[in-house]
Amino acid sequence: MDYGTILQILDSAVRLMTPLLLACLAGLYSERAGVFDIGLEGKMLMAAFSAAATAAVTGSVWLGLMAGVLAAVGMSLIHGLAAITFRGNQLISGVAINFLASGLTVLLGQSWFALGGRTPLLEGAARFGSITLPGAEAARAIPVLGPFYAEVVSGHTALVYVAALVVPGTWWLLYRTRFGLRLRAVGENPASVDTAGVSVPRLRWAAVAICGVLTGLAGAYLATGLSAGFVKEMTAGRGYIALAALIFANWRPWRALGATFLFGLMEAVANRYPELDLGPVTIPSMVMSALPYLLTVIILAGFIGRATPPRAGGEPYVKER
Amino acid sequence: MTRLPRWADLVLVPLISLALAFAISALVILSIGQNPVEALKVMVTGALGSSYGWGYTLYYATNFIFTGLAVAVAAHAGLFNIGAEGQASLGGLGVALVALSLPWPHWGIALPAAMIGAALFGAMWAFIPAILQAKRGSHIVITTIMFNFLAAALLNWLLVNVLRPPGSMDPASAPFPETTQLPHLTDMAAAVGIEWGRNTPANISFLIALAACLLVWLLIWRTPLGYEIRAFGRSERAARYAGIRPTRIIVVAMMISGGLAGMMAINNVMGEAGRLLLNSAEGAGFIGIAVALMGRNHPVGIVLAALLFGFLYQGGAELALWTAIPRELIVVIQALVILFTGALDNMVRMPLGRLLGRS
Amino acid sequence: MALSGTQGTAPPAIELRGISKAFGPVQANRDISLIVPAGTIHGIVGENGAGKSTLMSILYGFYRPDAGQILVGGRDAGITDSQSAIRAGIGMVFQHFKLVPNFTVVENVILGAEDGALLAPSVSRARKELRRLAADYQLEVDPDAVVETLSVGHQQRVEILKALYRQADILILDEPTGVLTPAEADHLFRILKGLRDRGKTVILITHKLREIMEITDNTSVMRRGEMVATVPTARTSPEQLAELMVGRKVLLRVDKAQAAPGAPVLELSGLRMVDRAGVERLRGIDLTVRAGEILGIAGVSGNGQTQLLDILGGYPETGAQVTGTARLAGGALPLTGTDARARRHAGIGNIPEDRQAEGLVMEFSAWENTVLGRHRDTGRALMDNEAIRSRAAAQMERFDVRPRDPELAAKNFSGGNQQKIVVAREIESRPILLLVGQPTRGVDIGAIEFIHRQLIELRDAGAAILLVSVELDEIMALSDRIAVMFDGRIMGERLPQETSAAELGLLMAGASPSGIPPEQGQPEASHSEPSKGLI
Amino acid sequence: EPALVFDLGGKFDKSFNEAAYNGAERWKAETGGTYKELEMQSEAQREQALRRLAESGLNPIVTTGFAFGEVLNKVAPDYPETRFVIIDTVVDQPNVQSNVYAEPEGSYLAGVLAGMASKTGTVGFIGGMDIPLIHKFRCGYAEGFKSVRPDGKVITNFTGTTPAAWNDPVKGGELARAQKAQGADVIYAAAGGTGIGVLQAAADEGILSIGVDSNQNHLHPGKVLTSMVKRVDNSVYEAFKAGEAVEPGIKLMDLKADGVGLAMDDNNAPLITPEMTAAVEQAKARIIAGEIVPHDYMSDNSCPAD
Ligand SMILES: Nc1ncnc2c1ncn2[C@@H]1O[C@H](COP(=O)(O)OP(=O)(O)OP(=O)(O)O)[C@@H](O)[C@H]1O
Ligand SMILES: Nc1ncnc2c1ncn2[C@@H]1O[C@H](COP(=O)(O)OP(=O)(O)OP(=O)(O)O)[C@@H](O)[C@H]1O
Ligand SMILES: [Mg+2]
Ligand SMILES: [Mg+2]
Repeated sequence: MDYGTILQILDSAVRLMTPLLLACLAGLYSERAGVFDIGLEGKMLMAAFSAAATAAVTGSVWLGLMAGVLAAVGMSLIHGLAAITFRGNQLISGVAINFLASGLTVLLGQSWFALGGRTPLLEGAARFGSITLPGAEAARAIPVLGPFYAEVVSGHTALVYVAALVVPGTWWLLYRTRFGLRLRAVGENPASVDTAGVSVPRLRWAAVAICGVLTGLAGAYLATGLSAGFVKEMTAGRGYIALAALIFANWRPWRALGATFLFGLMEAVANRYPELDLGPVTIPSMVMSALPYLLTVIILAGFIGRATPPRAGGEPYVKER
Repeated sequence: MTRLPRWADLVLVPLISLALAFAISALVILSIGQNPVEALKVMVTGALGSSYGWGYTLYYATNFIFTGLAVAVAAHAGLFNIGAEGQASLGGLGVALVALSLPWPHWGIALPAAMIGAALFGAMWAFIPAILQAKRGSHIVITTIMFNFLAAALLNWLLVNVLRPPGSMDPASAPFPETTQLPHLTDMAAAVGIEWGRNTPANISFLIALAACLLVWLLIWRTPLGYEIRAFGRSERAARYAGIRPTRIIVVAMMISGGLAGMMAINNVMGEAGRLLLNSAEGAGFIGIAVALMGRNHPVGIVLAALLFGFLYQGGAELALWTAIPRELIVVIQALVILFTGALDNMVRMPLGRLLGRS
Repeated sequence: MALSGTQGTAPPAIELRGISKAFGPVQANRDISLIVPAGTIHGIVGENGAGKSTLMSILYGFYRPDAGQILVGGRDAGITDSQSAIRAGIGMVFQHFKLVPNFTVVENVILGAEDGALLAPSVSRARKELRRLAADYQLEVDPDAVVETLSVGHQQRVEILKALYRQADILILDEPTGVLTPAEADHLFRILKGLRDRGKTVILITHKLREIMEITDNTSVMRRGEMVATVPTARTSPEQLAELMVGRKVLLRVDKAQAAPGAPVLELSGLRMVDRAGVERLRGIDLTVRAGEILGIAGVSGNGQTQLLDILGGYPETGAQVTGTARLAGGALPLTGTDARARRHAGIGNIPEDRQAEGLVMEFSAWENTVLGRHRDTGRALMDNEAIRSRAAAQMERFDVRPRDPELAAKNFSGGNQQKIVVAREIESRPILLLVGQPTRGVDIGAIEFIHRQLIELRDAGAAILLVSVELDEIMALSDRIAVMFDGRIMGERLPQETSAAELGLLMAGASPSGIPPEQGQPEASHSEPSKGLI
Repeated sequence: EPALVFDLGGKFDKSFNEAAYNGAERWKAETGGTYKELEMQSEAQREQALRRLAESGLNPIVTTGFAFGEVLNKVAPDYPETRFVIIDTVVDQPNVQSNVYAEPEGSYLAGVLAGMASKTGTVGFIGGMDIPLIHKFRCGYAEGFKSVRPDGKVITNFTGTTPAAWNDPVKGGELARAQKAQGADVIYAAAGGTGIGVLQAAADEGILSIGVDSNQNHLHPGKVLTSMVKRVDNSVYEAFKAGEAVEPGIKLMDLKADGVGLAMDDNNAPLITPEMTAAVEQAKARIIAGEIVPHDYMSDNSCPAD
């Protein structure tokens, strides 16, 4: 494998990582606040559809982005209502949200565009264009690092860079601010927050809303950055992989970057080498695509590392002395 | 939290939740410029207006009874089995292996063997998440989700590389021998002189599903094992005090659950398709969640809810055929039913509690 | 500000006027008025469920009262939530700590009281403040320690520090000593006295009249949601307080004949247990319980009694390592087994410490609960529910369980009646050895007498009974022999007629009978005041 | 009243199903008739769909896609009065017309054009599901390409091994980028809906692409070299036109019958030089004349151009 191929695979991995990373961080906020969210997939799907539909109609990718974020936040609202306000079962609510998105996107898409649940192809300003970072072309001359900068770092769409910034941002917010302290506390022991005179529902609502915004970005990227329009079920399990990455990352932002990059890389490698030939063994593509799920199970089983989810996760908070 | 009288909790809450789900579905239909009343008419005539419609409704209901029972048995043990879909797919594999392995002389011999194969493979697929939950504390919801994907990948690989007959382009197994074709309800009705449900896939599995309901009822409410499952599901500590071993219950309940989900395959794989197709479970495993929630984890409720979803499924297929409403409408309805009965139930329960003036 | 109970002209620290609060049909607080003078330690006593915690939670803004007014320092404090209570200078240490286990002490302390949107300034201020508070009040804790690694006593200090960091002038403590070793309790009381001496007001909820007599200036008594009396502690007695609590003269004496112990039923030797975290919870227990006698095990909770009962019951904590030998009625009893059913089969009955979490499946009906643990005894494939129902009805009749409805879910019975269902089940199985943990916790006097009588009758019928209770009076009243447990060891055995509560209290505090300090006991333990008779 | 059943991927896949749809619409516009249409959502639905259509007396029933083969084999005998038409595979039943296309012939022409348009001498092929049918496309393409660039290289990728492979534009796009990185400057996408992603990525990356089944030249004018069209529309149109009298048996749609071909229109005109046109015309003539026989991969599961 030559350097150019490696760069190309890394470049592809960065693109494929981005929706996973955004969704994973979305889940991180929600679950760190004690609201489990297996509805990432649905929110992303809904966002992808809304973003593509709006961009197709208005011709503006930015309006599309806003619509995508709004749609995902709307789905988050349903989840918040179930999980926070009515103290329902968060897992069931997540399952319902995934189905809702899966059905609604096609239903609405078919009724608006009559393209079998697809949106029209996005062109020009209706899509995110790639951004060439300053000096990318000039840097190519520098050996090793130059091409890396030009190929892997430069030339992505805006949301890729946004996602990359969300990682340190999340870390800073979580560990360096009052909001982060309270957010982490409410996921571990909501009673501690409540008795300290801070509203548990308000914190959880904030987390769920942030989760909505980030899944919105993830979905919008999928439909208007990574591809040029919405096709049904286009998330293709990425929400679940993001969930897997979240577990893999042990609910920490920097590790989320690592985990999603790993999963993005696996996808990129599988794309490039459907039958990965490792000398003595050939790994079929099914194994490659199943690997994130398999890894998650292994992590959960505690054979590598140990997943320690937020302690109050999944439990509706009921005041108790 | 205010408490409701039992009847209200068992009947009124699900009914109101269902009504809400349907009301919102009607709004969705309106919003895509269609007429909900017309849609309902198409669904009712298509699913219940003829013996043909009923044949399909019962066929789908059979699937949902199995997966609904599967989710319910796990729920009694306090376990949320989202993996019925994968377990049902693996059940299909079990059926296919049985049906293709021997020259079965008669369906009557092939059926019990296929049932064992189906249940065994489904149970096996539930076993790993169960043992990981019991021994390593891995959250069963996440592991069963992952196992759904793993099941899909495994079946993809098997169907493409192993089970696909030479020269075929479909990722599907070879057709099962004619002799393994299960008797259709049509044939059974014809045997007693009734013409009913011609060319529909409803088959003897429906009766087996009903028998499974009875057995599950006996298991849960009449056997010591069922007592243990319920005790464990409601209080793990009390169960331990009572000498009920958590590992055993988690594993046994999940394997029964997986076995039931797997048994669905005798209906769709053996009874209908006659070969193993890709994605054979068609989401029935997830519908099992809605069915169990609606049916309050009780076999009688599950049969009723399964019929409802059978109706929705068949009605939805008719909708797609005769109107401009895509079949995805039933996915939306399914989502709303799960949402309102399973996650927003307190939204119904709280005001109802005030209304009924009980605490 | 006036010191120690003297009532000056200064407004009271707290004044409650006509507070009422109902949870559904349960009237937890009914028209309660209370004055707590500033700079005093004010005790509140009352039976379980009397409404003490509810009242304090209202004061702390955690619950909203249905009616009534709260005055702090003479002014309506406008307490609507915990935030406003904190602003009014009220701090609360809950019975179950409200700490974030994986946060450090500093993080826990600043949570909710941060100085701004960024953490750094709060953290550095908190460090300084914690150093000062530690010096002022003997509240030393490592600010960077992760809370879950701290002992219970230290965690409680963190709770107090949280309140003081928020500049609380009024500190409420809800049953603070229930989880403490006597030494830790003593340290706590020194802290509380220190707080009072610096002008702070302390409200202390406790069940232990000894503590009331020892430390409080005034005491209020609650009964069934009402405030029945507030008296200066110096002018009352434990007997009077007890009478106020229950509403009638209390005579906690059990009439029982002299025991006629027979052959040993349970013989334990060298029982050790290391829990999953690697902590040794039992450090070599030797015990014998004979037929026809009650062996009482006294001790502060958390000294290994629970582990002892769980191991004997056949359901030790998962991952625990158990060693040692045991014999039951002469035959070997494998200790490592985790088969509670086999234990029952061998004739061991078990009234667990926590009836709601262990003794009953709260969602199950009463009749289903009557076979919990014995649900496989018939050995048949199907359970005979009709037979179980009718036996349950008869049992409820005999044990006076009210309401007498076998179909009612266990959660819908009151605490005392829940306990009767458990006691009935275990006693009627005619065990040769009955394990009993905290049989009367949260149970009213009438039921206590009934349950005690049942235990004596079982003893007189020849059963061996191992009784664990934190209530010293219960141990004294029921036991034929008393063993005292401390830190996973038996500190000594006494006959009830030959010992005193004072001596037992010493043993419970870890003072070794021969006067040699125990290896594990805290050094300051020995000078803890011997407990007087608890009532 | 005739009926048309679309395969997974849906009628607006801009490709195979859409071609069928266009044929039906053409018939509708010309005759003013109506027809029933249905889209598949899952594998397991096929049988119910066919039966329901047959039950309700629709005739003929046209099914698009080889995946209906097995099911049709089972269903057709139950409805002897109904005529079925299947596209892309052969079903040997007395009431079924099987339409098969000479994909190698059309693909051969595409390969010739790719060979002439390529500057790097490396071209790409992205297939949908990895099945012999798609290898037919690949093999013809490779042969045509090698006929003009004997030393050239064809990079091949498939999106998957299941029907989901027809509908994964994201992966299609990634594969196209990977092929470009390996030097490919013309990429032929025989991948249904996935091809949309391939064509998009190729346009974004500034290389050429070749569409399939339908004329996809208009998707990115000036960036799609050509499209290898299968005249599925003609099959559907003719079946509808024949109505209940549709002829059972095998119907071969090859170059001669105008069943396959390259799409040339205004959108790709700037890309096509006169030499290219000449070369393609010449190859076409020789194929029709039988002088060139592009290899049918499915005849022996191998490709001489490999
Ligand atoms: N959140 C609640 N919901 C319903 N009932 C409650 C709630 N909290 C308290 N109660 C009821 O209110 C009454 C008073 O309870 P409270 O906890 O105040 O008693 P307490 O005096 O603190 O008892 P203990 O000594 O056991 O701590 C009890 O009957 C209790 O069951
Ligand atoms: N949280 C609750 N919700 C609903 N009902 C309750 C609740 N707590 C108690 N009850 C009901 O109120 C009644 C009184 O309960 P409580 O525990 O206060 O009894 P009690 O007077 O303390 O009796 P005992 O002395 O036997 O414990 C019980 O019959 C119970 O059914
Ligand atoms: Mg209390
Ligand atoms: Mg009580």
